[in-house]
Amino acid sequence: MSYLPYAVAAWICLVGIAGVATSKNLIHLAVCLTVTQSSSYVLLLSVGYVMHGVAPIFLGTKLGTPAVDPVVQALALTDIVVSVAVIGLILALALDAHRLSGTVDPDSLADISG
Amino acid sequence: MAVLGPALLGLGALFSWAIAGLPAFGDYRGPYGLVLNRVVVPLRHTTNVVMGTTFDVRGVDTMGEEFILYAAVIGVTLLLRDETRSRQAERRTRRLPSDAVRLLGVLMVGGGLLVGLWLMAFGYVTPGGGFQGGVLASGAILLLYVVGSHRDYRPFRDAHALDPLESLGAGGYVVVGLAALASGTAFLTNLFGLGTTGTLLSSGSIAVLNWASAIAVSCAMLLLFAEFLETYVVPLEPEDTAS
Amino acid sequence: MLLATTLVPLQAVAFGLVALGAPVVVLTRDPLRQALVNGVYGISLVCLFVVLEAPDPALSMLVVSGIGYPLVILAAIARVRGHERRKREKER
Amino acid sequence: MSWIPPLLVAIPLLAAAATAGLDHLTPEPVQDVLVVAASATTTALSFVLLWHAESREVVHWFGGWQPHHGIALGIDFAVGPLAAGMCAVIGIVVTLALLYSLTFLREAARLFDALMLVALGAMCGFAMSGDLFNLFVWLELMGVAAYALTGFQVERLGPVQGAINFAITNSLGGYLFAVGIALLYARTGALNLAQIGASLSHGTTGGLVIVAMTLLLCGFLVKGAIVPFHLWAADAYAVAPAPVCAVLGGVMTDIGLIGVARLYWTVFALPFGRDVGDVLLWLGLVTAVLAGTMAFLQRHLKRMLAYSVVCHIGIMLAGIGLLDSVGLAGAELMFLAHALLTAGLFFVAGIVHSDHGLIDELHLRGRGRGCWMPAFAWFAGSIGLIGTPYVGIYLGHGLIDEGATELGRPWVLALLWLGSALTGAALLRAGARIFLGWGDAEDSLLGKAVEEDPLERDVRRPLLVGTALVAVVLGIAISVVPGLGQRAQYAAERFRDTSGYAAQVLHGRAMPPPSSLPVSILHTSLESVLYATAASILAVALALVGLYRSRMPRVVSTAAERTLAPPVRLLHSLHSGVVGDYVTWVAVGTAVTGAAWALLLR
Repeated sequence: MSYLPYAVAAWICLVGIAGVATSKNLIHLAVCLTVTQSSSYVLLLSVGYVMHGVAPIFLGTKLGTPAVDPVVQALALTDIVVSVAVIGLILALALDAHRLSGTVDPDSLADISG
Repeated sequence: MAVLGPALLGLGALFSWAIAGLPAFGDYRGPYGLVLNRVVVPLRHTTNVVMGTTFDVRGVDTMGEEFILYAAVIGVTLLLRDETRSRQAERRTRRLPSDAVRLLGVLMVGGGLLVGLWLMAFGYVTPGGGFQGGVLASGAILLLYVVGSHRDYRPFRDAHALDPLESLGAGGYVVVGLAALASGTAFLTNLFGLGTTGTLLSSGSIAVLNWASAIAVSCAMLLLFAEFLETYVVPLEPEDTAS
Repeated sequence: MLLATTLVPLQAVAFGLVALGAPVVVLTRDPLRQALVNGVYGISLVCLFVVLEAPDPALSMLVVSGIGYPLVILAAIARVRGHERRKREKER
Repeated sequence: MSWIPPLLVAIPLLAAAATAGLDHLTPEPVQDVLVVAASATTTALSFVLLWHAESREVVHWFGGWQPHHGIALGIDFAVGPLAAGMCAVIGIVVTLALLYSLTFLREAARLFDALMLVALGAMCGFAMSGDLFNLFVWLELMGVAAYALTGFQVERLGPVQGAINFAITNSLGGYLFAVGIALLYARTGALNLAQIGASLSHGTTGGLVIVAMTLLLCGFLVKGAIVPFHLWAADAYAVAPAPVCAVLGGVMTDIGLIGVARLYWTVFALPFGRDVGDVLLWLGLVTAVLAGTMAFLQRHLKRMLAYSVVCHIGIMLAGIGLLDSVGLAGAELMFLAHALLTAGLFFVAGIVHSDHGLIDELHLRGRGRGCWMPAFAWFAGSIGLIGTPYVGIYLGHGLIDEGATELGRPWVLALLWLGSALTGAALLRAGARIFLGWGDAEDSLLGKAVEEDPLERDVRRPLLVGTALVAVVLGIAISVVPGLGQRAQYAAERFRDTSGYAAQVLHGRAMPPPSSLPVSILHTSLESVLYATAASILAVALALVGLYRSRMPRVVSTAAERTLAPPVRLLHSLHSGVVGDYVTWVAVGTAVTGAAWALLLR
């Protein structure tokens, strides 16, 4: 267990990159990009976890009880917002590309636009 | 590309080398998080340390985050402006769903809005906050469009009402920061009375910033959806889902 | 304590689900199906965040993968197909 | 004076919110004034900040969360002369670009202006931030703004496709950066750069830190368009509107290098030594030569300028990679000159494009006869970018030479000057073809013709020409501004003072104020003068060869054809425009760089 979480995060990252590199459809590619990014949340939350710790919300639980790291959770929140923003932009661009060229396949896009 | 495989293998090797150096899972030694867990509640009277971190200790990160969303919405509006123009002409008004569906939808809208507002309101006391609540609320409002007829959705489509509100949210965040600066303290210093821990009247500016971002996020998501959801009927039709 | 001891296997399961989910999402090439699979993957992430004692990220992952992603992705797919249908109609 | 740094971010962002929110509500002129005023104010404030940062580091802790016992709680902006100077240049270029676009882009102007202002705020924040994750936030913010600006002309496929490649590769770089943050945080439990550096300075480093450094620096190198992460740049800059190109190529690409330098000297300087720099130096050299060659092989004006940007970024990275004050100072001065000159050249390209509706060098042959002002701006800018003695980038380049010779690496000079000679040759060739009508009408080496997209605009030409001239003249003058060289060196000294920075940030111990700096033109070594002259001559010669290849004796020309054609075809084919390949190259580059550091540092 002690290193599994990090391995999972690394695995997700590699899988996502492979998906992005081999994708033949910009919508599919955008989703693969979010998968790649999800590795960073998993890694962040894993490194911030404290064994037997509670969530860092001290309503009821009294101060000083061992809790997990709040910082990584704050970072993960920002990261998630970033992913929404980026997927929105890429999908909008994909729609434009489709309107102009009738395809969402990056390869044939490159051929058309030269 | 033949080099992709080797490259990924190389990356994987690097990752595993790094993982070997990480502390074992569950044995986080801080100091950053541990210190915050100890000081944020007494100093800021917010029981949710994560929100205290997001909106106060690392508040400027969140300001950047709001503007990332803001810029993305502007960008999407910019990029889809031709789409929208070309589409004004041939917009099909869709047949209304059955009353049962609409009733269910209305109930869901109500529920969604309620939960969304609750998440916004209690964000700095219990889990939740401006972003989560904002997305949920915007989603709920969108249901109006799905269940209602096309007209219900119009006010959100032509965004003249939403743009200023979104800007108010995003700009408000900056203004709160500037207010602190103007009062001779550091940017985004927590100004207002901290109130009693664990109630809605706690945590000073955190509450204000939370609401600012709630407004910004709700409007941003609505605008984002509005840009994309021009005619969101097509996949519901059988011959498409079949293909 | 009891909670903590029961938590560890739960975490292992959650990590396993996520690790399995990612390649499935990537390998689902049809965007519409992928959108659905991605939703499931998002839910598995939510479960993971919950067992990692991170309710706030779990909530925002929930709303994002339940509302944010699906709406934009499905709308994008819908429009792409709309374009294609209109092209077909023009050809006829 | 610690109240200025947050304003450099707050003013542009607030103005962006105002201008986008008040769209439809306030009249156009008011909006234009608001936008330009906000940008100009930011610039002015950054000069004030520069004035104060000269004497002591200006540190601002957001929310008043001061560090306790060397543990940083909040986020800080720690501004030395270098960071403040960067903000000033960024402000100037963005202001000029906004003025330029007053008439150049009327359609959807409000959204355009808002995004430009967001980019300005993000870049200033990036230059000043002292917190690792905060750097990531500003990086993503400027990226999100830039992707949309690149795809601005949505009625053409080219811009959309360029924006797609730009967005995907840069987002991927950002995610690698995020993973790096998580690794470093797991190790040190800190996000403040000074604190991370302090906690890495004792104890063994090992693989974790090396890999984290690889991911973080490669994240920046993607933004900085360093070979092999550079492939997106040509696609994006070739298609974005001219003012956007000026901002992206002039300052936003170079920002990545500031990130590299900041991370190295705050975090990785203590645990690792020279070897980090050697890898950066080599990356820079390869980039300079390869991009210079690519620039020479372009016929699309903006694509040519894009490669010239990449080439000079490579030279700057080499300067940083020398890891000494002279090299870093050289990189700073090059950044100043290069930003302004590149902006000016992109402005001229935009003028030519809107005059003739053409952007292809060969199509434009002779079209520019008689429009002297743009011609002057173009040639002056090109010469400034070659670095003829005491013109444009010369001073910075000369300092980099000095650093290289001090370190006993004289061969670096030859490669760097070769790069800028190639770039200059390309620019001079294009100028001579367009504005003087010299040269052949066809050239097989330059690849296939660009399909033109005329932009029908009623531009206020004097304004465009004026901004272009201002940018170029400022850029040309950089090398002869009295005292600038010494101040750049002092700024570099301060920037490299890791322990001083940490003491200032974490414990509030101010650095000793500088002894008064001389106000005189810095003189460079004789060999830089020789190299620079040689480079200029070589550039002119190559330009003439490019123009009149057909008139060379047949034997020579055919031999040259036969030898050059295959590598040229290879180069063209590598820059395929397929985003999958670009992503693959990002992965390859990261893996290779990481492997190199792994071998050198462990």
